[in-house]
Amino acid sequence: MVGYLIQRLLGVALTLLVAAALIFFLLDVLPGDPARFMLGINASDEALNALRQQLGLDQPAFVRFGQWLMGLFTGDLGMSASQRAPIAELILERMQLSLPLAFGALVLSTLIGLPLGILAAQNQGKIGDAGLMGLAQIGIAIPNFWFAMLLVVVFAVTLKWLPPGGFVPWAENPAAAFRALILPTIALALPQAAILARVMRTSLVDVARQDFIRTARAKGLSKNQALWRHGVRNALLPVMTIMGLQFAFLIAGTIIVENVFYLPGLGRLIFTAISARDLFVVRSALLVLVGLVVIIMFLVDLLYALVDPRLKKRAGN
Amino acid sequence: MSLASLENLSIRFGDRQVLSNINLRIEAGARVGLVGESGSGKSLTALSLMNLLPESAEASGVIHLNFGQHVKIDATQLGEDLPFPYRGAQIGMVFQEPMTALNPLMRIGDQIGEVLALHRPDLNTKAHIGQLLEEVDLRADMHRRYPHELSGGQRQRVGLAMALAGEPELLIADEPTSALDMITQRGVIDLIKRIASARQMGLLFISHDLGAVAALCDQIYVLEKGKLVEHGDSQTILKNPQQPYTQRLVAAAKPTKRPEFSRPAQREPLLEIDGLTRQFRQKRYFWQSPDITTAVDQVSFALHSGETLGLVGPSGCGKTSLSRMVAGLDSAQGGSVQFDGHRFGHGVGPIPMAARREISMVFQDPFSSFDPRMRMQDALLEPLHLMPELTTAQKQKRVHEAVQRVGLSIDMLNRYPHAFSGGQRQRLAIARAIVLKPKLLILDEPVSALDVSIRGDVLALLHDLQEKFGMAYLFISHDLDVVRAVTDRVMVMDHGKIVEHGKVEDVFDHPQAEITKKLLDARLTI
Amino acid sequence: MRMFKQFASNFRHPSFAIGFVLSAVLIVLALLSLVWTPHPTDGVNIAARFGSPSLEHFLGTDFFGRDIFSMLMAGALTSLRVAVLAVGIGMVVGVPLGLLAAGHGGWLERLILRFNDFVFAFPAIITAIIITTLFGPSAINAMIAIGIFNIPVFARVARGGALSIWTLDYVDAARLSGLKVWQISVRHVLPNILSLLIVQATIQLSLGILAEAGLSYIGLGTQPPETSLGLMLKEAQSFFLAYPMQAVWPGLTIIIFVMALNLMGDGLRDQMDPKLSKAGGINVAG
Amino acid sequence: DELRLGMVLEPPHLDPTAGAAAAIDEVVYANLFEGLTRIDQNGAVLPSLATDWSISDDGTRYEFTLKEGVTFHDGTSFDAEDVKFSLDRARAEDSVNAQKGIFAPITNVEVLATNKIAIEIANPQGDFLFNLGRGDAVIVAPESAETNQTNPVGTGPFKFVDWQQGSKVILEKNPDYVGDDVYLDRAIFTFISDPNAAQNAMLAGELDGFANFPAPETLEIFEADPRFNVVVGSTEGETILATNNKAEPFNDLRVRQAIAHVIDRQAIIDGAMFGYGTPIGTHFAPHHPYYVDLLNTYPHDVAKAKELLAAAGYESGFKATLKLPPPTYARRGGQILAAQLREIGIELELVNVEWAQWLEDVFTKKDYDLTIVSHVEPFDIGIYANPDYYFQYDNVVFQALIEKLNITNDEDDRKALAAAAETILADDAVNGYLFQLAKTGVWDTRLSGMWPNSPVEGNDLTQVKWAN
Ligand SMILES: Nc1ncnc2c1ncn2[C@@H]1O[C@H](COP(=O)(O)OP(=O)(O)OP(=O)(O)O)[C@@H](O)[C@H]1O
Ligand SMILES: Nc1ncnc2c1ncn2[C@@H]1O[C@H](COP(=O)(O)OP(=O)(O)OP(=O)(O)O)[C@@H](O)[C@H]1O
Ligand SMILES: [Mg+2]
Ligand SMILES: [Mg+2]
Ligand code: NI
Repeated sequence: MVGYLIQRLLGVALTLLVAAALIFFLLDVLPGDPARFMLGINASDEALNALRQQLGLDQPAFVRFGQWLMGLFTGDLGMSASQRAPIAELILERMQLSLPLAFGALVLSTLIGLPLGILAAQNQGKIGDAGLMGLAQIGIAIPNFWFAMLLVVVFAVTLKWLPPGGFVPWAENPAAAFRALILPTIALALPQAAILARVMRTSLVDVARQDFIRTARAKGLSKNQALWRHGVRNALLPVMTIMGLQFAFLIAGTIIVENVFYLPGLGRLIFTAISARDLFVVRSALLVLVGLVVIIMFLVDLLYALVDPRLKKRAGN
Repeated sequence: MSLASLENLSIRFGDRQVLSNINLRIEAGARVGLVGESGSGKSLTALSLMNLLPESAEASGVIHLNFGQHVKIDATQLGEDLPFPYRGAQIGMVFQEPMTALNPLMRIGDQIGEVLALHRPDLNTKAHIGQLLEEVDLRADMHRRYPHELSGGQRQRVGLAMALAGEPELLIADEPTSALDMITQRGVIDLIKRIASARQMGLLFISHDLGAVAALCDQIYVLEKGKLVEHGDSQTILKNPQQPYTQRLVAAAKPTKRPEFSRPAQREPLLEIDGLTRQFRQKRYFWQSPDITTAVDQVSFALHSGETLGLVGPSGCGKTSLSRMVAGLDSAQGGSVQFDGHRFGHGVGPIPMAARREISMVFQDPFSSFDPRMRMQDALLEPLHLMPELTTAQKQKRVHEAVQRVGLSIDMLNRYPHAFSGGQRQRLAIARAIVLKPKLLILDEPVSALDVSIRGDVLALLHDLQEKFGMAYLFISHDLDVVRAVTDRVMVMDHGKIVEHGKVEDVFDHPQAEITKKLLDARLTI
Repeated sequence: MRMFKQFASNFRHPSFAIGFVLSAVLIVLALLSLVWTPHPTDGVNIAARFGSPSLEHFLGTDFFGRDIFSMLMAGALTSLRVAVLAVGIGMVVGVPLGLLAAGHGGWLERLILRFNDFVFAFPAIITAIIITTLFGPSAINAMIAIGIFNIPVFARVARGGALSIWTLDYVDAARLSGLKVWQISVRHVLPNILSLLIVQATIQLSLGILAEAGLSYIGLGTQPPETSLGLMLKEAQSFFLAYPMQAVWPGLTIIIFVMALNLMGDGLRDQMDPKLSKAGGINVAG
Repeated sequence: DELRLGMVLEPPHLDPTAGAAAAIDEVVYANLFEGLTRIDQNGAVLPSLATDWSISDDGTRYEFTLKEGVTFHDGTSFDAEDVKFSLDRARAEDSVNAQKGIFAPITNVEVLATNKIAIEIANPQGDFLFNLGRGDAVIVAPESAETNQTNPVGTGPFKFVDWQQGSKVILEKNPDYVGDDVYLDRAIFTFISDPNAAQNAMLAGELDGFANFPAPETLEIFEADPRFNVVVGSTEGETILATNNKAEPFNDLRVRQAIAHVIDRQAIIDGAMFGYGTPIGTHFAPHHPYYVDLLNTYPHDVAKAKELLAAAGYESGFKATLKLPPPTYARRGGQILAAQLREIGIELELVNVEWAQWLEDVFTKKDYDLTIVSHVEPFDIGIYANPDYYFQYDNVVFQALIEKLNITNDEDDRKALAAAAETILADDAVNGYLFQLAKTGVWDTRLSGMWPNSPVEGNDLTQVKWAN
């Protein structure tokens, strides 16, 4: 198990390194001069050069890449060129929104999607199944930003139950922060739940056909007992892989939903930084997003190995 | 009053009748066998007794159960809604596939404990589970293992322990040994026999293998295409089958030796294998030393034209690995092959094209040996890639010849594989193997996947072809009777090594190696 | 003939039939917009904006006074083009990678798998952000970003399917016939995993349409004066309270289009050899 | 009392003396920072930190008397040294002030007493006092100048409390303010870039107003809603079809005239701005006293336009690119304009660009044919006198006119000169003149004191109060 862990961690590190290099060098050849953008259109050449020097833009790319990598470890990502604040701080501040949002949506979609998927599988071929899967089809097909907008119009503008957007830092007012995240989380989670419900159903229907379910029934378990005791855990294995992949989309989804709810998340940070040509912020924030995805996939792999004894064995238990 | 009986049981799927008017009874303590070809309805018969029929099945007839008290069940009522407290308690069942019949995520002790919790909560203790495991010849401390940590035979024993845990009066075993190798199969059959008599259980044993049924049962029911064609005392039926179908089954179970034919004497062997070795290494992490399985270990032998060399051995001993190296499909880690003036193998290089056209192979599974998306015509033309000197017409002609040789008609060639039966496909596989007119034909279990009734025909075909073309055969099989019937010499393989080698009669009649004796002992003859 | 029969037999599956007919209608309308729309889509007629449905404009007109139905046709074409080309990129690169991984094995396979994992870590939106930062936003960026994400999807499906084909005896028979790895991949493996790939392609197509909408919404995708379903939806958002139908039409079109493709994919999958369909199919949304 | 005001763009930082972004001024101008003078909502110059001033006869020396007892928000005191520091800093060689041009004429800043300061300029300047009232010329303290970007310290009636990056800036009443008290206790600026989200936030009651609402298309809803006032004012933004006067074929006057003839301003205002905006015929704000109505210099006349184009040798039209920065007026206006120019055979390829790219390609490199942009600087007709400006308009007569205007102090003369300059621009059809950007404010009906117009960038909250 330890060996497996080390192997996978090395893989994660390598992935991140390559991702960092890719992001860095792609964005480094970018046309556009952050210094000029910051100083505006009437800036003098001397001022521009002074700022460039201050930002370290005059050093060779490899040196700057090295510095950035080091910074990732020390937590010193440099100063934002446009916002004049430590980038690490900016990112951390945004994470207090983006992380709870993405994880909240992951949890919520799981809590909704899996039970519905199981329910549908139990009623396979009956009305309930068809109804649930029809709903799931719609859930998958709805663009999430449009769904988010409908939620706002109904629950914020018309019913005024929840705020239409915005965010209050947790430290300031945890209850308000929580309330602010309810609609965005739902907007993100429901389409995901629809996907999960479908995947769960398919997986459980597959498992239900397998021999060991018949064995369980031969023991005297009823169909539903057999599904619950033996089917669900087995069916969860492929679902977990999908959930790992889905997390990447949740992260992507937060960027979209942030826009609808004017939330100060990582996505907004990136977009403001892009329009300010503040590549230092863009590259670090992008890497954080990619890092999140990679780490989640790693955790899913790990969980998989924990749940499935066959893998634990293969993993050199 | 019998323990369980079926009265006019019929089953339909939609408008397809798959079982009609089955009458079958199992007395308390009796061992009843049910035989028939694949798809004849054996499993459905068993499942109806368990009320586990597929939802789409429509059954009719009557089922009588008599566990202390007589119950009469109208078969049309079968289904999830019917109260059926007997499953796991009075009736235990073992299924065919040991690999998939157990929940892979649950320790086997817990899986057995589940039955106890349902039916005998008083006995749900570690000690009792250990006892059950020991009853099926497993160690009590294995209860902590997961299914994947057990071999196929061991898993099948766990399945048996599970079926026994509820202390059933009737045990149903649906082909519990067909997926196991000969030696293990024998062990499990003996175990079932021992337990059934010790516990005084009724037994319904299902198999397509007449030998297995004969070894275990005192009564036999024979199913053909959903109809009961014959039943009675097992000795009577085996000795004196009445129905033509049963007669065919019995005959096929005892293959007869084909007559010898004359072969030109030769000094030079066609094929000479020298110290061939194949290892599979599995490395998990780059810092670990790899796990090495030596599948073939320093194997040497020779084979002459027109000769048939048998290769037998327990499952996993390396037979397939060896044959693939000879065919040039796998590269060797040691040793070399000398074939008809060509040499290839470790340190020499891959098989040369010229040798490739002289070696062909017939595979075990007729269903997977043809590309389902390719017309037979094209599939059979494919080997002729190796003979670019032929014109299209000549190639065509070769294919037609080969097809006629195996007794099929040319106009079938436009069809896709799915339009052929298993036996026809195996004939076509042979046709494909001989379009090149090879000197060596490797046959890896060529008849194991075929129904017994077809086996004889295919073996006869192979014999005829050898007589006509003088090909050498390397014949791999786990069925010693078949091997004895068709080969001249035989090699016995174990753990990658050839442990015994000689004329087939000598080896089988006077086995020297331990494994040969075991294999011969495990034979289930009727 | 056989192909046709096989295809026709799919229609017994209701979800396939519904999905196929709906998608076909939408695709035909989209393609039709290449040569004809009821009204021109580049005309601006401010006086006629926000017209309600009439005989002339049967879904009404938009904020520039353009015919909504014509816009939907043209928009569907852009969305479809983005999705189709993204699937194309995914298949053209991904399928050979998958076949290569399965056929070659060893270090190459490990490398390809690593590459897959790597690309999976870049959801389309992140790739789109990078490309947009480099070259500015456009429908082509969206297409490339979605396409790049499709690569590992198809590589994975192709490899999964191919691996299960490679264990079959007919592959060995082909090797005995002297065929090389690539020849076997092309002659035997590819045709046999084709249906698997087609199913995945329908699913990715529907996901592509959704992804395009999302990217256009945050300004990384299609840009005016081009139009796409996503862009129409985005533009209509701010009129939602005053003119809700402006957002309803493109929204509905997306939902129906995506559902139709999904239903078709599901139907096809159900009809397929169950063993194959389990081999590598994944269903994830962008 | 508290005011929650929405803004479209978040300021990159909060130092108005170190950045061009209008969003900075919109938060801090007049609220947090003050200059020597300030501009009122009609564009008039009023005293601020300077209580009064005198100008030498030749117009090159200004003497200011400063308000007394003023302290910065961090407690340090304000005096003439701070003024000298601020102005010297702004005009220094390495200054990062976005409007260095304002300070370029200054030759000397002299402290006369703790409350007296003199500024000398090279040439007399008509708008010098106005310029000193702009956000870029606010007075900062040497102690805090370096940290103003994240923790702004000024002398204004509101002081900085918190900036939640990506979300909002919070200001609070400054209890130590010397001068008229303000009515609000707190002001919260919330940044919402998506117009739809902005609308929802207003309707849900999360915001009290938007000084300049980003989506004119939604104003209809607010107008129908009794909770809100929709106030349409004017800005200094002349929205123009900027033309590269050196690029083929736009270097031909007839081509520019043809374009001017074919532009339908009202359709653009209606289609892009939903009717909000005033058509302009030259580069001048219609609300300005010097404005001359030149709308009919080239009346809408497609036939005439075709004729002119043919005369220039483009009977069948030509192709050109139109680069469009992000604002709606540009993106939507561009589409409408393209449709209009198509009538005379000019096919425009629309190229959407981000601001950074616009600055680089269009503004700096002049690599463009046409672009649509709003010039928001007040009284900025002088940009046409710079032949290197991105219009690349090089007219000696015009340049002389502006030179003269710059040194003229007499109001009537100035007006005449400006009118002449306006007419030249209109006649030369240097750019396509479209409309003056409207300031479309939406706020709670109970609010008063919000500025309907914006003669300078900023949201002056000093007079804003709630009814009861
Ligand atoms: N769920 C089902 N739906 C439709 N047909 C079925 C189903 N299960 C079994 N059949 C059909 O019923 C017939 C009998 O099947 P059954 O499984 O009893 O055969 P069997 O004798 O056990 O064969 P084998 O030796 O292959 O196990 C076959 O033709 C089979 O195709
Ligand atoms: N590709 C492979 N990778 C790793 N190990 C393998 C591989 N192929 C075979 N082996 C191992 O090599 C050994 C010999 O396998 P082989 O298939 O040759 O046996 P066999 O005698 O043909 O068995 P059977 O009778 O079951 O067909 C087994 O232990 C098997 O697990
Ligand atoms: Mg069976
Ligand atoms: Mg084998
Ligand atoms: Ni046909």
